[in-house]
Amino acid sequence: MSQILDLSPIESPEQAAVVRLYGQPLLEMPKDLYIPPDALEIILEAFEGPLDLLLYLIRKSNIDILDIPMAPLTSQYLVYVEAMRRHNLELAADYLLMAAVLLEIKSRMLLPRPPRQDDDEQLDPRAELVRRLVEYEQMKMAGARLDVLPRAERDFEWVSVFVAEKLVERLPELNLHDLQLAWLAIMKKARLTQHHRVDREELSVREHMIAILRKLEGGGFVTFEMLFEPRLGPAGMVVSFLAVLELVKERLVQVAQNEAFAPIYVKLADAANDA
Amino acid sequence: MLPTTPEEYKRILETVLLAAPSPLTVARLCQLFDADPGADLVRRLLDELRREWNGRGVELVQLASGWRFQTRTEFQLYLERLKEERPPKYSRAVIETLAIVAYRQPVTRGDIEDIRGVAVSPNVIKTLESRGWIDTVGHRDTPGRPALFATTKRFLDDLGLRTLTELPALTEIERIMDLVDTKEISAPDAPSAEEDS
Amino acid sequence: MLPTTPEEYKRILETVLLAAPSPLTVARLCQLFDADPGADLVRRLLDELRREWNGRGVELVQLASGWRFQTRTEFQLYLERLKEERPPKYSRAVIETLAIVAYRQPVTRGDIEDIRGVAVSPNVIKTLESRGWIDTVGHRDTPGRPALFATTKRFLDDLGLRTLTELPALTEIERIMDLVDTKEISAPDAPSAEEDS
Repeated sequence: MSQILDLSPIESPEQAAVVRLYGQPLLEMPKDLYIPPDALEIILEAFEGPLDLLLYLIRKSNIDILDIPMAPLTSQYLVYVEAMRRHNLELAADYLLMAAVLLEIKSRMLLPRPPRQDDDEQLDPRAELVRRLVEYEQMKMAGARLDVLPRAERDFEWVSVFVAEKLVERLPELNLHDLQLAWLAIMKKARLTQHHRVDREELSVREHMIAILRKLEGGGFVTFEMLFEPRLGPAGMVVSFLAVLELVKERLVQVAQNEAFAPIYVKLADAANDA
Repeated sequence: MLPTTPEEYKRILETVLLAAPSPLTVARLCQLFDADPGADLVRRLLDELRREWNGRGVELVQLASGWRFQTRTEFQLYLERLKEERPPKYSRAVIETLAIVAYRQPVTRGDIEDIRGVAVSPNVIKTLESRGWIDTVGHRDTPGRPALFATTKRFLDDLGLRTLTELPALTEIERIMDLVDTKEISAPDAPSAEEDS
Repeated sequence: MLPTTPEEYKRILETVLLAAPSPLTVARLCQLFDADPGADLVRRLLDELRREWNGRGVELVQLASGWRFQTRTEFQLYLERLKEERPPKYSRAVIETLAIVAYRQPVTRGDIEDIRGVAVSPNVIKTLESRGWIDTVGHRDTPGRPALFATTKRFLDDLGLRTLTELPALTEIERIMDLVDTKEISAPDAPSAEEDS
């Protein structure tokens, strides 16, 4: 690889400086950095900022980032910045600020190191710049690695097949717990006036009451025996009988018998009025 | 990864159809490939694919606008559970009325009003009737011959009950309520530490 | 149509995952069923499903926010031909900003600018926010109370990662950082130069 950045101290006063920037003479445009005027804008866009430009210069020249030769790096950088300025490109303040930082470090490097004083003075003037360069490069490379990870919508697609739906109205849901709570609330209110006792026994009577009412639904007479289903067993028969008694008591059915031992007929109480 | 065998063509068609946001015509599917395999081949492969997906929760269907994968309606129940929105809820009046019909049936609207202590809007009854949870089983032989409401088989089915006797028993809870009341009465000076439990 | 066999459970899981618009957690998948089959069973069935889909154009993957079906990258060539528009190509500024948020989170815009050495355009932040990859997780208690940015689960999902620890490692460059530190400390004229790392 060709030596892109000349690292030897280049200060021959005979040579006329091509560029003078902030009082620093720049002797020549480094060949590799010659920028065709019309390409400058594109190049400017190619760099993400002064740190990126510096990293480019360092990496191109195989410089050890831990031992940056400040003088040549600074002049390379200034050539670039000056070229941008000459072409009247609006220079980002960040680039100018970095130029000042580089020049400052360079001048501090030229000063003889003072004997041991406080820690700050002992630090290599380049340390902070190196830290920033390394951290930026780290993030730049991390970004590049993130960018090549398979990514949704670019490298693969999510699968989401069409959901076929029957057009059914979404009906409210109800669970037993809701019903129980509602009933409890009612009971609590009602207990002030009367005491409801609902247990399984009563519910089963009520269930039979409803079954009998449904059998009588037509309004006509049904024989008493028809109301009982032997398959329910003796207990079921008793409950059915209690249900009929309850229905009579609540005046929901009418029971009729024309004479002793004649068939007993049952019909809905309200049907009587229609007949 | 250019397809050569029918299997490879099918793999591509399947993948594209699974990921496509809308139905794809055979013509469009032909354009996927560098070398047009021809509509006939694509159609044959689609038919094969459709058969391969038989019996699964997702099916390949041909619509007016092309082919697409879609879920079978039998799986709608599970897909609905994915949706964020909660199902609508019945008002308290509806639930209480249903509870009264369930536990005290057969009851008239008057009975319900007596127990709830407030008038029952006809809408409440209509809601429960149109849901198929209550219906009229007769009329009470009193002035006005009010309708008697009872719960239906559908009500039991929808709540996963076989008989009314499987409704939650309330005796135990009533006993607890008795205890609470007793405590409230017997310890009037006790600081009410446990307010809203 | 209640599931009884493992095959039936798998069929439901597969259907729901194929149709879901976003990844689903095991807990969410458990809730699909009337009787919770338990996370262990669901996880085992998901593993089986994943194996069953091996070798096809679509794969079942586990991401930060759950399980999801996605197409294999080898098939993107065909899927691209279906697309109306190109997927967005992000600028280096966007990618570098994303990397800084991902590896250094939570960070303020000022932190990002310090690391990149240039001003961060509001559009860069907006691009990442609208893609759902970063969002504000708080504010730093300094003048101006700048917003603190962090990456989202969506970011991990979209990059096929389960946790932030699966991000590409920074090891190589970290070694250089170590060198910087070591050199500073071991240098005889620079005692105790412990910078903020």
